[in-house]
Amino acid sequence: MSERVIPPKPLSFPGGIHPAKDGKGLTEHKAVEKAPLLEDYVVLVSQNVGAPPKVTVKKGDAVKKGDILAEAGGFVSAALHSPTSGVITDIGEAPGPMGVNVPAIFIKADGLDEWSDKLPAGLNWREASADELKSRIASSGIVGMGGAAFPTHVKLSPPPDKKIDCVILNGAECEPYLTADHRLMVETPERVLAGAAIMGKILGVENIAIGVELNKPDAIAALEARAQEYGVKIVGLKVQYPQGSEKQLIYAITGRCVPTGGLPMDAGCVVQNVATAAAIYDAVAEGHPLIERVVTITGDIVVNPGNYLVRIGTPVIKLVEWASGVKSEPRKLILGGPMMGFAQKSYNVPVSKNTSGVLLLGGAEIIQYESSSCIRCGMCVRGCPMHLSPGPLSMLIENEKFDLAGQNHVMDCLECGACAYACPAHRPLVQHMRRAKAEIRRAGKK
Amino acid sequence: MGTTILVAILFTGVIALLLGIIIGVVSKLFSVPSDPRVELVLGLLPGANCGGCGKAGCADFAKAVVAGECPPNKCPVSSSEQVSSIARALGIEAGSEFRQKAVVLCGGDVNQMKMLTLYNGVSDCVSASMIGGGPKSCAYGCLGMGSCARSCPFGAIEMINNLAVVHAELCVGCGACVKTCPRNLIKLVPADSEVHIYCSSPVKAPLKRQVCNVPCIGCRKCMKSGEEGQFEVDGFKIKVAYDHQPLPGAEVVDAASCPTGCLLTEKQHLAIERAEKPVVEEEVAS
Amino acid sequence: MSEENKSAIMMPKADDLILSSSPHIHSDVNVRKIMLKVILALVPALIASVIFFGWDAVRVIVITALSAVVAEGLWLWLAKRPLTPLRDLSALLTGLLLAMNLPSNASWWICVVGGFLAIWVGKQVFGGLGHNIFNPALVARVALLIALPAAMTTWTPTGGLLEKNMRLPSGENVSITTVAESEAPAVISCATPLGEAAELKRTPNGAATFAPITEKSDYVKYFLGERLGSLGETSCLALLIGGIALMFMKLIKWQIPIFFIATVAVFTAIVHLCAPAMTPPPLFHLLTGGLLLGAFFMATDMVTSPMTTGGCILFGVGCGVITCVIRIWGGYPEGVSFSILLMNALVPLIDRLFQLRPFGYVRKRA
Amino acid sequence: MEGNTNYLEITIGAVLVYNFVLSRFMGVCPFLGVSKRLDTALGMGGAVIFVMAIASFATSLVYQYLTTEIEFLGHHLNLVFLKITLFILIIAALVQIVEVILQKLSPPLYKALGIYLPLITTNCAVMGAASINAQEGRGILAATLFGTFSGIGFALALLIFAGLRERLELSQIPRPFQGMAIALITAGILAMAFLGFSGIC
Repeated sequence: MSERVIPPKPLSFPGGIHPAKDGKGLTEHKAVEKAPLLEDYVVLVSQNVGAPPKVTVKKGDAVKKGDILAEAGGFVSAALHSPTSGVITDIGEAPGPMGVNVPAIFIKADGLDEWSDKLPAGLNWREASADELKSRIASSGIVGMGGAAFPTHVKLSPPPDKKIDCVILNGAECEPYLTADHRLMVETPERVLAGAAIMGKILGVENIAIGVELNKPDAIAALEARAQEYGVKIVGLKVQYPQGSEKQLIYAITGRCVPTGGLPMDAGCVVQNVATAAAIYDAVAEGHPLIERVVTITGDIVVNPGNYLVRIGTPVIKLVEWASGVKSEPRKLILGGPMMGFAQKSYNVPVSKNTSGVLLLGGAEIIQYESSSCIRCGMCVRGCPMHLSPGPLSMLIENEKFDLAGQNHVMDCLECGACAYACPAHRPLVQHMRRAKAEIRRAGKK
Repeated sequence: MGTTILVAILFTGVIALLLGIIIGVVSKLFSVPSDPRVELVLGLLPGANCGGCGKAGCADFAKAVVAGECPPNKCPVSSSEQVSSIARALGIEAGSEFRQKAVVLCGGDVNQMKMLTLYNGVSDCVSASMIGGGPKSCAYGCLGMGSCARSCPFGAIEMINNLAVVHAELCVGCGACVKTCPRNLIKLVPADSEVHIYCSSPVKAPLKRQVCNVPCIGCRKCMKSGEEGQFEVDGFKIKVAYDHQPLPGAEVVDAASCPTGCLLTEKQHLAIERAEKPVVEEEVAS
Repeated sequence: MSEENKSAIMMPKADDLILSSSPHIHSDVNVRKIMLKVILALVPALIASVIFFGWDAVRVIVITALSAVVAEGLWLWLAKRPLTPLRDLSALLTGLLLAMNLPSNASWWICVVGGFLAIWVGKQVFGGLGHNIFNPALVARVALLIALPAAMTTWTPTGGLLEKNMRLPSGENVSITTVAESEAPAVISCATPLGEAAELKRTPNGAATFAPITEKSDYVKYFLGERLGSLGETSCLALLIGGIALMFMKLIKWQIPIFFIATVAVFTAIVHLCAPAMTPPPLFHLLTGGLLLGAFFMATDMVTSPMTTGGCILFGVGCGVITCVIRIWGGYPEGVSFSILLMNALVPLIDRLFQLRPFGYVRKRA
Repeated sequence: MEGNTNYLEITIGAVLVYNFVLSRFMGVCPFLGVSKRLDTALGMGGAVIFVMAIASFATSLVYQYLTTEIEFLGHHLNLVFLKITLFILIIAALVQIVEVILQKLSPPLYKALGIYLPLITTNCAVMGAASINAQEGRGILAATLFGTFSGIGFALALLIFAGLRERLELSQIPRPFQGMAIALITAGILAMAFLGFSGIC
């Protein structure tokens, strides 16, 4: 790995697809705007993978910006902080990104937006110790901001038997339409680089690389201009979906394969999103917890699509408002990108720590899944970055042969959507895979 | 001529004898101990392989019964006569009889519950529940994709107006449907129970009212009209205490006049769901 | 943001959103487009058949294609299913492919029976497009070949749109100018080059056994299409154009035709070198018969071919070997359809053999 | 040389050209019965190869004696008429032995084959092979070879068919054609495809 610095040919992985329309042109040149302060915020309690945090405030409490709302409910958990100063009006339920109502904290802003005085002072990361840095990250409630929402400090605490020799930052942003990470890298490359260096320091790793797809030359240039001083390598990657998936990214940059069922640390790597790196820098250097992030609001029917720096807990409808509304009635509201994002049924769903984009699709762009038969063309097989056979698998799942599907490695599916994207029969392949995974997990629990 | 017959018999006989000896030796060498009673019990079982007994199919169950690991009445499908005939054949106790049936504790058909969104995808409850929590407004109600109906080996579940309804007279209580429901709405209840509260949503009443016309709002009217102990409070809703005897009857439903209409007898429930169609089965649940 | 501003912009209404699984965008391919492209790739061969066989070819193509489409529609109607599958054009493609497998003088009822056999027995009883195990067109072709051997192998040199000479088995040339000229179309049974080869094999003459049909000029004729046979067995040139186009559009797995053809070439070359009287040289095998049609259009049918690269190679090699075995030793002069049908049957086993390993797969320790 | 080609015909011919199931249409019952899963088909195929090989060997051995005239107590006897009786006897005993051994060695396979295992006895392919051997007057070696390769042919057909049926199981076959109907149609098309080998030997 150590020898590979910006290879002459863009690196990639076997399989994958090239979405014909990437939609990035809508927002990739739009500078990140700071969103205005709102009156009401809805902070979902559980914004991380693992144990939900324990709420420590109660109705009527006054909070300042950055005050703790909920403490980590275990090791694999992340704290929650107030996005602004104001009063807790209620602790109840709000629509969550998965469609069902989830516990949430309602905050009425007082308009002052005062920082809490309990915040820790900024650290000089070059001098601070690794443990100091790590505990700062944990207390700042930082989770993987690319989508998985896995608590960052857990990833940075590998078990002693796993030797980590390489930190990889994911700046691929292979999802069409999304440009939040792109803008972040262009506008504040030093935050990303410093965040990367902090992680390298925590893990004691010299090899730090940021993988960026070649369709973002300005981001690569911005990062490269200052990469030297942070000891970070910038790696240009072939534009190919899903380049930003952990396993594929590791393969593209280091040539290592993460064993099936394993984690990146099994290949000696830690992979973090660039937005997470920036948040780490803020937490360490400024002492600011994770309360805001860059979100792309986009779609062909959005009047003025753009990138906004918004507080966690901002309802999506506000983003639509800032983007000057829509040209025609949207038929689909998607949190995240078009390939892996989740369709929503309410515009009141708030922005979470892992919401990288809000995508509105109009009638003409809606794809219709059909219950047509697999014609065995093999396009899904060619597209699958995990080398599965989604078509035959989906036939097994349709016939509820989940054990056979399991034997055919359905559990290795990333749900990246490359198969369903390519399927000429418009079969809902990803949904089949997810069903099989859910059923197998359920059967395994018994 | 006579000699030919004689020789033929002799010839065939010798070969048969030889083969017989070989078979005998081989079967001694490769003998497998087997219990003929397993076959016997298997023959007496219904052979639906529904798994309601908790064993992997009827053959497995037969083995367990013969081994004395479980009583023959564990088979939910066999009638009591069948169970006693198995017990007689083995000379053991049949075990006390406790029959169950399944009931879907949700009354939210498309008329009562809003279809919030259009759903485009696999027609299966587990799949639908993973996509934004399904198209219906209540996050705890029946998804209406019929996974339970497809899983029923006895065809006892009917999908009416996007709501699963169990036909008690067809249900044998095997429980195959219970595990298919991603919302855990299907409960096994005593076969003689008649009145159910068709709501499983644990949220507060106003939230339920927003999404459904027939939720249990926890008003406790049923508790007041029924006998002590027939109902119990479960969070923000009331549930029938199925282990309490006597179970509430139709008169409780009349007396309570449930304000939302989620307390119903099975007969009434079916009749409501069949509102558009003429109610044909008078003797339902009799 | 002021109130006027707010009212000026259009905000989405809260209801009527669509819920569906990711991904929310899709490539613009669909089954219909794929079928359409394959049909377009078949057009050169269709035109060639019309050039060489004249209006008879048009008649066979139209009747067969039409009956296939009607058969599909009728089945769907009888099964009380929506007629939407008709829109994917797969029935039309099956009909056209079947037409390419019929002789130009096939009577109308053969075409109709073929169309119905292909769609009903070959496809719809299995559950429609995607579920058929065998190539529908080949099911019909083989069924017709077995049931009506005479009708399916009587090649009448009716005139094409071009005035030309067709060669009879004896080697003499019969000049035919136009269709109209031969008032009573006396059925002059002639053999395809492969048939001639089989005929010549009966009187072995060492290395010169196949000399009458393997002259240089013959090869040119074979390549351009001046020979007898089914509609699709004529012009290698037209088939190559279509096949190469398909390969470039990545609509077929290139391994299948390449390995199919290469196997036939290698196999026949070996046999020809060892025993020249056994079989004509490989070039003859490549240019005659239904090899190119089969390799490019029939074996590559997505539904009935393996999904993995390794599987496709094995499939192609298998088709090639069986074709050669039947051509060289078998009772039928042509083995392409049989070989593809047989390999279709083996596809589930091949797929199992070449099951993919997931990315980063490690064998679990026992 | 002459003898060699003869054996080639017996082997290749038995597998492909005169395949017991697909062109002689013998042994169709287990062919349809045990082809639902690939692994049971493999087991059944193996059992049939074994039974056919041994049965062909044993029957031809016995048949050698039947055809030679026996002198018994001064009488010249011809016992050829005992052919069928003895063949049945031998095959039945063989199947019995296979069953007993299988029950011990592979209970899951024994269970999966179920009734079809004892039914190998009545599998006309086994009897057919013995009869054809007798009819053609093949020697013991040729007969055994023929039996083995006929068994291989049967196993091959069974294997292909099991693969197809596993796929059919996932297909949306119209209700009237589900089950045995589609299996027979598929077998028919498969037989048609095997017809392509006719004339090879």
